[in-house]
This record gives sequence, C-alpha cells and structure tokens, in this order.
Amino acid sequence: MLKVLFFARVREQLGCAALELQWPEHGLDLDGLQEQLCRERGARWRAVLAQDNMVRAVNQTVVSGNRALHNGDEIAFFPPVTGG
Amino acid sequence: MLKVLFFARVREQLGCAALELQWPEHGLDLDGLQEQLCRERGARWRAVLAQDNMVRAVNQTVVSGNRALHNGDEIAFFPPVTGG
Amino acid sequence: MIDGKRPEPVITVKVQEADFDIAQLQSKLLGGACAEGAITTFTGYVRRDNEDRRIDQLALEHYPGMTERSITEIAEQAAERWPLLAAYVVHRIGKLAPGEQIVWVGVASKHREAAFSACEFIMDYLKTRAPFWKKETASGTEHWVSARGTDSERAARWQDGGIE
Amino acid sequence: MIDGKRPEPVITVKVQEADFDIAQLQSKLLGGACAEGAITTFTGYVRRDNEDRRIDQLALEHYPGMTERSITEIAEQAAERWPLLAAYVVHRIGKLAPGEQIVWVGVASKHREAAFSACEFIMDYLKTRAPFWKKETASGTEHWVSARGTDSERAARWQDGGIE
Repeated sequence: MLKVLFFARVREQLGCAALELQWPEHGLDLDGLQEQLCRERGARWRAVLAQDNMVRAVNQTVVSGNRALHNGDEIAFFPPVTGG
Repeated sequence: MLKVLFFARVREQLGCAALELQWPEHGLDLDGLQEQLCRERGARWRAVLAQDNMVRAVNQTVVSGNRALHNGDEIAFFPPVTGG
Repeated sequence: MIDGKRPEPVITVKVQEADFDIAQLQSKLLGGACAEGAITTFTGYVRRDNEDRRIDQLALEHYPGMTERSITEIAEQAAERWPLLAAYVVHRIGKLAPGEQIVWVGVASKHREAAFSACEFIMDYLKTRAPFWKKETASGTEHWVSARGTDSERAARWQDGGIE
Repeated sequence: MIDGKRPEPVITVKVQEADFDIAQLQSKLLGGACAEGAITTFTGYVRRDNEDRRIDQLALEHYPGMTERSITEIAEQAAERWPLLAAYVVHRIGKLAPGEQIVWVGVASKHREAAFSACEFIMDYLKTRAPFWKKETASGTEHWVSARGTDSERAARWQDGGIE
C-alpha cells in the first residue's frame, strides 16, 4: 500500500488530503505515481500537480527528481513552505 | 580644571582612581598631560601609562593619537575593555 | 570544557497549538542545568500587516511527523557546525491572531559567535525546509502566503563556500 | 509600515548591579506595544571556568557615564544600518557568581535578518567599545581578564567592506 498526502494550497486545489493506493505488482516510481494519479483523476489533478515549485517528499524527506518507491512508502505533495 | 580618571588594572597599578589638575595657562594637549603626570609622579607612572594597548578617552570618547585639551575636559586612561 | 570533551547537545523540538512562555523556555533550554557562556533566542510574531493588507488571522498548517523530524535534523546540523550546549525550538500551529508569538528558537553555547550563527542557521532552514504553511485572512479574504525567494537565498548562504 | 514611515526606534540602556528578568525585558522591549515580526535576544552568563581555572567570582568595573553613552551610540548605529523597532541593553556591574546573567541585548524588527544582524552587531561592539572590565577570582587568585583579539576582529567585520 502507498499513502499519499496533500498539504496546504495543493490539498485545497485537489479537494483531497490523503489517499491510500494499492501497491502495484509491477512496481512504481514517483513520476509513475504522479502520472497514475493524473490519468485516473483527470485534467484538474494534472494541472495542479504540474505546478511550478511543487515539492514532493518520500517518507517525510523532500526529494528532487524521480525516485524509486517501495510498498508502504508515504508520499506527499505540497507547495513551498512558509513557516516561522 | 582637568579631571583625570583611571580604570581597572591601570587604576590598581597607579593606586589612583581620579585626579583633579589645575588648567595651565599655557594650555595642554593629551600627550602633554601624560608627560606632565609622568614627570610629576615618577617612573612607576611613566611605565604604567606607556603600556601597550593603553586606551585614552577625552570627554568619554576614545581617541587615538594626540588631541588638544580644553579647560573642564575629562580624560581617562584604561586598558582594553572586556565587557559582556 | 575542563575535561576537554564536547558534551552531546540537548535538542528539543515542539510543535503545538498552545502559546509558550519565553522565560520558561530559556530556563528549560539547558534542562535545569545552569547556563554558561551565551544564549541567543529568536521569537517570531504574527505580522499585523502584509504589504497593504491588515491581517485579521493567520492559520498554520503543517505535516505532522515530518515537521518535528525536519526541525530536529536542522538543529542536529547546527550542532555539527558549531559547539552547542543545547537547542530548543517551539513552533505553533492552528489559528493565530496578529501580534501572537508563533516561533521560538533558543540556542546555548559557551561561545557567543556559535550561539548567534546556530540560531540564525536554524531559523533560515526552518523557513525553507520545515513543512509549515501560512494562510492569511485579511479584509475577509483568505490567501496562502507565498514562499519568499529571500528565504531560500538566506538558507543557501550556509552551504559550502558560503559564510561560516 | 502601512503609512510608509519608518518609526524612530526606541533605545533603552541600563547599567545596574541588580539581576534582570528576561521575560519582563522582552515585553518591555517595545514599551507595552505588541511585537510584530521578530525579536532576537542575547543573554550572556558568567563563565564557570576559563582555560584550566574554575572561576569563583567575577567583578565588573565600568566607567559611569561613558558606559551608557557608548552603548547608546552602538545601538543608534545599529538602528541606522537596519530597520529596527527597538533595542534594549542591560549590563550588570559589581560582583557576580559563575552562571549568573551578566548582559542581555534585545532587538525588535519587522525583519528577522535585521533583528539577528543588529543584535550581533551590538554585542560585538559592546565587547570592544563599551568600557567594562572583568576581574576573575579563581582558586583564590584575582586577575584581570584580557581583551580577546577575536572580539576586535568580530567588531571589525562590520566596517565598510565587511559583511552586511
């Protein structure tokens, strides 16, 4: 299983805070996961997730570029942070 | 009149915290004041006031090099500061 | 240290809705031990206005779990770069009014330059790496606060070749 | 500021024998007004050991009048360089025990980078320009603390051509 989280503006734009997905037998990488979400959920998701500055994290660590995923991973999509 | 103050190690070495001197009719500059103190008070004063890093202040402002003095000025001799 | 050993710095990170007491935090910073040397602190307050808008409310969202973890990593990196005795970070979440305290960072060190640098380092990275997002309500309208480019630039200063 | 005017920063300088309460000082920093933006503080504590000596007591001497004046000038210079809301400096004199608070510098600004830089600037110059002298008693022997060369170097960093 994969847990996918969305925060802040991204959460609002998608109207979705968290998803759980079955782990596919053929495996999946981060770009593949994003493409799968866009394909299944339509143009709105494709536009939102393709925004400039979208940050992606795997298991609570920000990653740049693509990354292999493993069953049980927690993936998050969020805008640049503005804390403090 | 001139007020002359000594602080910290300089005060201890001289055994003197403050002096009041008559303002001389012929005027005086900072080097002249120091020379006058050494001449009147002897070798110990000359050695102490000639120490490296001696700081001199006129009217509560640190000065580097010689400086004209005026009647009523407050002069201070002290070692480098170590505050905070 | 008299025995020549650098002690392991005590790192504490809290993310909470509740307000905090800065005097209590500063005394907790060393876990009851007496301080020596220097403590540098940073307290951030909710702005009252942003450009031309008067702010009515700020709402802070975060990524539970990742927040604590990323702040702890930032503090650990600071402790690798400078000789620290302790670092303590409190960040509030939820709804806050203008003027309220939002973040407190305290750093203790025997050396003031280490205390200053580490505190600023932690704040700079907190702004760019800790997953907090701010949503402002001003004149009845909500909007998400954008990340400032200057925050990324300030964090980048600390990278190799930058200032020490 | 919404009206585009930079307010005159409030500068307060105290030299006293009495201990101080950092929470009270931080709330006084803006003279009762609520804070916004950032407050950076520095608290200095009497060291417990210096090289190999355990310190029994520290005595602080100062130059009355010149001390307040030179600290005020340092804070005014900081306010010329950075947009500050307020700066507050308390420095203790007299006899102090290891671990006691000795100095507190608080700076308020709408901008965190200004608050950090101004606080560090004030401390660096306090170390090199404010007429305080420390005398340590360690193992029954008194000695005057020497000025550190690194303090002068740190203050010199702020001069033209140095870091901003």
